[in-house]
Amino acid sequence: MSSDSAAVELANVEHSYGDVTAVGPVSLSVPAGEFLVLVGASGCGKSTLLRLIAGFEQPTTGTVLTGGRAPRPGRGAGLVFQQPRLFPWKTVGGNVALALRYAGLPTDRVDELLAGVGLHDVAHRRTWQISGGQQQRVAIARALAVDNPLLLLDEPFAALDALTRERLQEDLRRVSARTGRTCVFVTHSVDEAVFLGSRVVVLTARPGRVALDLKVGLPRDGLAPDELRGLPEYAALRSQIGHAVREAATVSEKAIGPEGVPA
Amino acid sequence: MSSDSAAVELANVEHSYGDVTAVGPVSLSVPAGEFLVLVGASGCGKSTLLRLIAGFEQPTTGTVLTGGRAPRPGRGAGLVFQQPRLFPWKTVGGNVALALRYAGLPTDRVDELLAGVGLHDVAHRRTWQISGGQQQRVAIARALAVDNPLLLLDEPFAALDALTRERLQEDLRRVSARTGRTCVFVTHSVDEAVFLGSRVVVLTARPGRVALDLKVGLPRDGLAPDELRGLPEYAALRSQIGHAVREAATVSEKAIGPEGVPA
Amino acid sequence: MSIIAPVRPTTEPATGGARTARAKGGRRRVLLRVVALLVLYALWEITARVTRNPVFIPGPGAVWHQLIVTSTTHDGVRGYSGHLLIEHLGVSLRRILIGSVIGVAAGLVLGVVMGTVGWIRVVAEPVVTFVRALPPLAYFSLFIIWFGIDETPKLWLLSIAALPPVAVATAAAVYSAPTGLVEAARALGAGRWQIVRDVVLPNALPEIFTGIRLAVGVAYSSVVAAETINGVPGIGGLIRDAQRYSQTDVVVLGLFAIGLSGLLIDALLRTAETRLIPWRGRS
Amino acid sequence: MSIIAPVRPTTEPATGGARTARAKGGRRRVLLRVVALLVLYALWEITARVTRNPVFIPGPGAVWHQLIVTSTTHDGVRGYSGHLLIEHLGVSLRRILIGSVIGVAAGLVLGVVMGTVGWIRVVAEPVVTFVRALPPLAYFSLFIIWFGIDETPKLWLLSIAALPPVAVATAAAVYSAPTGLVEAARALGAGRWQIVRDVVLPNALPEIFTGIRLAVGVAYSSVVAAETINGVPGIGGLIRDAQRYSQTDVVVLGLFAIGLSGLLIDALLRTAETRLIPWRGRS
Amino acid sequence: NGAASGNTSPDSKTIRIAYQAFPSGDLVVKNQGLLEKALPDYEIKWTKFDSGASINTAFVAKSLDIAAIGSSPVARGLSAPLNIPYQVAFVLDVAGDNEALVARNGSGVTDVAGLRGKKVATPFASTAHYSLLAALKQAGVAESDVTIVDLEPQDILAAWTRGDLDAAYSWLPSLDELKKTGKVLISSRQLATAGKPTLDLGVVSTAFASAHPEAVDAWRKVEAQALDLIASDPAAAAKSVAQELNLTPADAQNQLSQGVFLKPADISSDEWLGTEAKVGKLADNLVSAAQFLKEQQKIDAVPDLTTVQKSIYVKGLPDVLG
Ligand SMILES: Nc1ncnc2c1ncn2[C@@H]1O[C@H](COP(=O)(O)OP(=O)(O)OP(=O)(O)O)[C@@H](O)[C@H]1O
Ligand SMILES: Nc1ncnc2c1ncn2[C@@H]1O[C@H](COP(=O)(O)OP(=O)(O)OP(=O)(O)O)[C@@H](O)[C@H]1O
Ligand SMILES: [Mg+2]
Ligand SMILES: [Mg+2]
Repeated sequence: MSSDSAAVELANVEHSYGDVTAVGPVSLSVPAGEFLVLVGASGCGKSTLLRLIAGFEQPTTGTVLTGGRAPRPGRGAGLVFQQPRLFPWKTVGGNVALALRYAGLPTDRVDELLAGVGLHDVAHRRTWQISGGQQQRVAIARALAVDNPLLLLDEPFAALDALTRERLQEDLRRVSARTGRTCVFVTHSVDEAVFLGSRVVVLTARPGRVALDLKVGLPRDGLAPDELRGLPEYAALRSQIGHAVREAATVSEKAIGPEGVPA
Repeated sequence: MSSDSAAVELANVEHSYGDVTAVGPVSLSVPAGEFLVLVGASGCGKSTLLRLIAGFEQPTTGTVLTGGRAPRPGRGAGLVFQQPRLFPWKTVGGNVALALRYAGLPTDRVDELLAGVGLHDVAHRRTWQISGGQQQRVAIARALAVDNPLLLLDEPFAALDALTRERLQEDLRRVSARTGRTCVFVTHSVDEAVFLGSRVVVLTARPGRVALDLKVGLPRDGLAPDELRGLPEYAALRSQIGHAVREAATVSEKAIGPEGVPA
Repeated sequence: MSIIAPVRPTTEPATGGARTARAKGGRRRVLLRVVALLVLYALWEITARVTRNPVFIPGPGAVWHQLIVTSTTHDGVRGYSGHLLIEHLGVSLRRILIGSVIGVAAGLVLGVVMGTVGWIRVVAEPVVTFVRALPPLAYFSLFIIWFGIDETPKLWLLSIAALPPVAVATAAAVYSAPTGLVEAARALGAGRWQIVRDVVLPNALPEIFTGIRLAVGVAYSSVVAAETINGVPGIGGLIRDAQRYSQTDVVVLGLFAIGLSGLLIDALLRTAETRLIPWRGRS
Repeated sequence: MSIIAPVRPTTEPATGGARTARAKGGRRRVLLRVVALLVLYALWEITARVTRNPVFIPGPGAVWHQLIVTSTTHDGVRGYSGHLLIEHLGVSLRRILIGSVIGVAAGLVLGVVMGTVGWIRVVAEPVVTFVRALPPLAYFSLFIIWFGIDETPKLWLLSIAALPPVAVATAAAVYSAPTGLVEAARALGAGRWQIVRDVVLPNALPEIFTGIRLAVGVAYSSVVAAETINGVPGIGGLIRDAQRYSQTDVVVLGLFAIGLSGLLIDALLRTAETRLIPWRGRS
Repeated sequence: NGAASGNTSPDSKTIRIAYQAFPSGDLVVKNQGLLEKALPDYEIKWTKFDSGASINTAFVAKSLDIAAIGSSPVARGLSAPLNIPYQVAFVLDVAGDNEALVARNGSGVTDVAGLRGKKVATPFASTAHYSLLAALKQAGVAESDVTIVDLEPQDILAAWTRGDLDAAYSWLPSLDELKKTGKVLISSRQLATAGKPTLDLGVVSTAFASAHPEAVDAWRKVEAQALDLIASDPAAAAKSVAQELNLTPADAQNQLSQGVFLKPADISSDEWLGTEAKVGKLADNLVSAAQFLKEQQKIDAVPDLTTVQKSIYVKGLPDVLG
């Protein structure tokens, strides 16, 4: 499974918080340019996995590599946390500008970046003067401000309405395809997983292990989103993954070997 | 539209934050026992509307009444905020116990309440030692700890996986049907809206006004969730509401009269 | 709402109703303060009359008279000890100001460094705790020996008095920087000092301001100690002189000068605080 | 991680690696402190030798000698001024303790009330600011008139010195209670005092602790001022006496006694703080 | 600043003088600018101190050249460990009725011996403290039989009014207040007669005296001039003192009248400084004060008489004051 050029490489990674094992041994190799979607029950360890890849947690056992090296926060990976985590002492625009400043980029693209997530006329507002979904979008704009080769997104669209969500999904898919970025994307929406992912990994309940690892071989080029969703393979994948998620969530810790879901 | 026995009564309610009008004039009457679902674009004013009903905001114009009186926070309404808002100085169990204590109830039901939202063995944990979805569920358990005649829920299931979400949806629907509580429920999921709501209100983009007000007349009794979702009326309602949401989100402020979406 | 969550002028732009409410609140505030002042004044006047011993409790009239005497040139004598009251106050304020600025700046640096750099905290924390327990009156004579009798020892004393509140408050606030936001900054690629500048310090700002307000207060209340030696002109020297001759009315006048100017400075600091920290209560 | 987000023992249970790291950290800490102590000691010894003026800087030997002299009965004289060093210290610690407890308690109440009840804040805040700017040395004579020359005026002085840090820090923290959590409590049906108890106070706890630590420090550093009057036995009285006779070695000894016991109390407070506030940095 | 540098080079034309707020010729000199007139080339810096201890400290810090200071602190300054290099060059005044031991009416104390078991207050380390202990010794009362409380004069007044004290050894102006409700048991004038005088002295740093002898002469002359003025025109002297002490001239004159101000010529008598040929009894007085401090364990060792005699600046006496 492993490859030297992998953007993200997890080898037998396990992570425990004290005596709570959050992520069971997981081995995953994400080639550069892949759009990996992680799906799994609430509390199964998705965020922990993302934090491991971002370098915020050290694996209890096993090794994590990004771009062949031990991950360090802020080096080569953009991260959207599950919570917006905006700085209240900065305006909305100031939050985005900060990301640009850290990357040494000019800060005049703030409005453009905010417009990219559907936000207009809020750059001067305080972070508590915008709605929950708007905060989430500011966090996305902040993480996307800089072109990192790796993007880690933890349920970024959870607080968005269907329309906005679809637009941003489409944007994200287009951008990542065009620039060849690697994405690791956590979601609870099976539809989103199929629509976005070039590969979908379903995790078991805590401690999260790989229950299903599926390449999504949908023909994407030139298809409008609605056309894509209309494909029969699309529906098939949806139901397959949906099924796997339900299965995996109920799999008990014991019943599952290190290799994945039993046949 | 108004009735004396309405659990929630909004008459020409408008709310502005400074010069930002968040909620356009809205008039709504929610009879006791109704399960009202609010749907609308991100930033259209759903949370503001809920806060008005909860009594945390005063309408700039118009009046809000719950149970015939001006709403006061903590009096007769359970509220799930969009963010979990757990008290970090209390354990998970302590957060739930607090709700019971304020209501003068014995605090031995904490474990039961947590189990009701699918949480086991976390009562002793600190609030930052559980996952995002788990935090959200603690907030739900806290709000449901006391039997209030009115329940206000702001995207309570947004951070949950499909399985957990469906279970809690089912529980909520059953509980509210059995006890005859009034619910106002905000969601971005059209499916959730149709599944839960006895009435679905679609709001326009900011300032939020009523774009569609639809009674959901699905035959619920005795149907399993999957059966319900299999009904042809279900699919029809889904697509009707989905359509309305897309429409409403793009309706410009000017094009809409105080009476709702133009024919 | 009025009780627990007070009106925050800068954060929530007013609705029509709220605006009048605030104007009313302002008027009510002034009224309350005026009433409180009058009550205090009456209490004072009554106590003074009942005690009838101007050495113990001089009446308002006597203090007022001294205000005039010490602010003018009478019988060829300028004010008190050759300086007008305002000059005494000015000299002391200058000392307090310089001492506070030095103390606050040093405390800030020390607090940030102690809060962020592990080994410095380990070494410096006990030293700071040790020093802030020491009574200025005890080590002031050492200052005299080291720095002479002019401005230097006074400024040292005031600086050292002003340092601990800022250092301790800053270090505590910096040490408990919000993990979530620090992580967010790191994820954006912030370096160590960028994190300090953009997350840790802004987050600590409310506590730092509390520290500064306390520091200025401590500097104020140390001014008499600082001016025990060669303290004239200076309001502390004036008070001590007056004390020695039981001129209680002058002492009380000096106390008023100190207290009122202290009030003024604190009001300035609070205004700055409200301006600089619109996110108070929002993090 | 070690720099910005220090290890938090109670919040993140250790993994195998972290545990040894912490033990190492503990040893490193002790080592650092010992090295720092040795460096300070060497500096002192060298300065003392270079200066060669025991009035300027008494050497460690002289201070050590005084420790023995003041802790024993020599030539029929018990310690210093008829009391052993430990007795002087004990009497003063008792005063500091009582004064701090009263001051902290009063400051806490005042701070909470000022932070929550609007009209009390409007009236009390200027009074507190006024009072905390006043130099104790200036108004101490009034205390004698009111409370005599025994324990009472000393305890009053120490209490008044200890009050402002707690009151100001508490009021500031209470005033900036997190809107989100206050609303959450209100939504659950909490009454006014339940909100104070369950949200406002826990949230203010870190700042209150900072205030308490500062308050104890201020009480400490006021002990000489408090013991200017009838201060023997008492470590402040001892220092004053020694000062007037230029017995610098005794002064330094007294300073050590104060500083070291202050360190000890602060360490206790910090331990309590870590225990009581596991959520530091998490709100 | 000048703390460490000292002021010893002959071409440095600055004199740093410490004065205290007790009524004396020193204040007249300062108020009327006598020294400034006598030494127009010099820059003269007057600094007010409120205790002999802090003046000693300032001398240690090399921040002073000339000071007005009580005999008790001088005894300390001349003894180990301080060994301050200064010399006594003038007697400003001798404590008279302006320092006294007063028993509060109602305390039942009528003489010094009656103080046994009573509470007596005095500012520690002051001349009054010295006088109190001398008075007790004279009356055969052991120090341990009396509760001696350390209070500043203004605080004595406060505690007195409350009735917390039975007696107090204090000085003007609070002494006047005490006398109103009390009885004088003994005054410093009586103790002086009995051989235990307390004085206010003028001291000059040795370095300054050797570098600027002419300035010291000028200073002694103007101090003598002030003493003459106090004797010849008390009202004029009182006016100056009043301005310095923020008092009314009447108050100042009353206070001046209670002190003992020597005639300039007497200062060089054997009773006080003496002459170049024979140092006066002041040296013995200082030694006995040091002995007393040694008994109190406040100093390490008593300097011997010859050392103290060397610390009496008699250069040019008696002619300078003549
Ligand atoms: N304090 C405030 N000051 C100014 N504008 C505000 C404030 N709070 C909210 N708004 C604005 O009011 C509008 C409605 O906000 P609200 O939180 O009700 O949206 P929402 O429908 O809940 O959105 P979401 O689905 O993203 O949570 C938004 O456009 C928001 O930017
Ligand atoms: N600090 C901690 N201490 C102990 N247990 C923790 C801690 N943080 C997380 N956990 C536990 O580890 C498991 C994985 O958490 P994680 O946040 O990775 O879940 P998740 O898959 O992101 O869930 P969600 O979908 O709800 O966000 C959860 O069961 C959680 O309770
Ligand atoms: Mg998560
Ligand atoms: Mg919302």
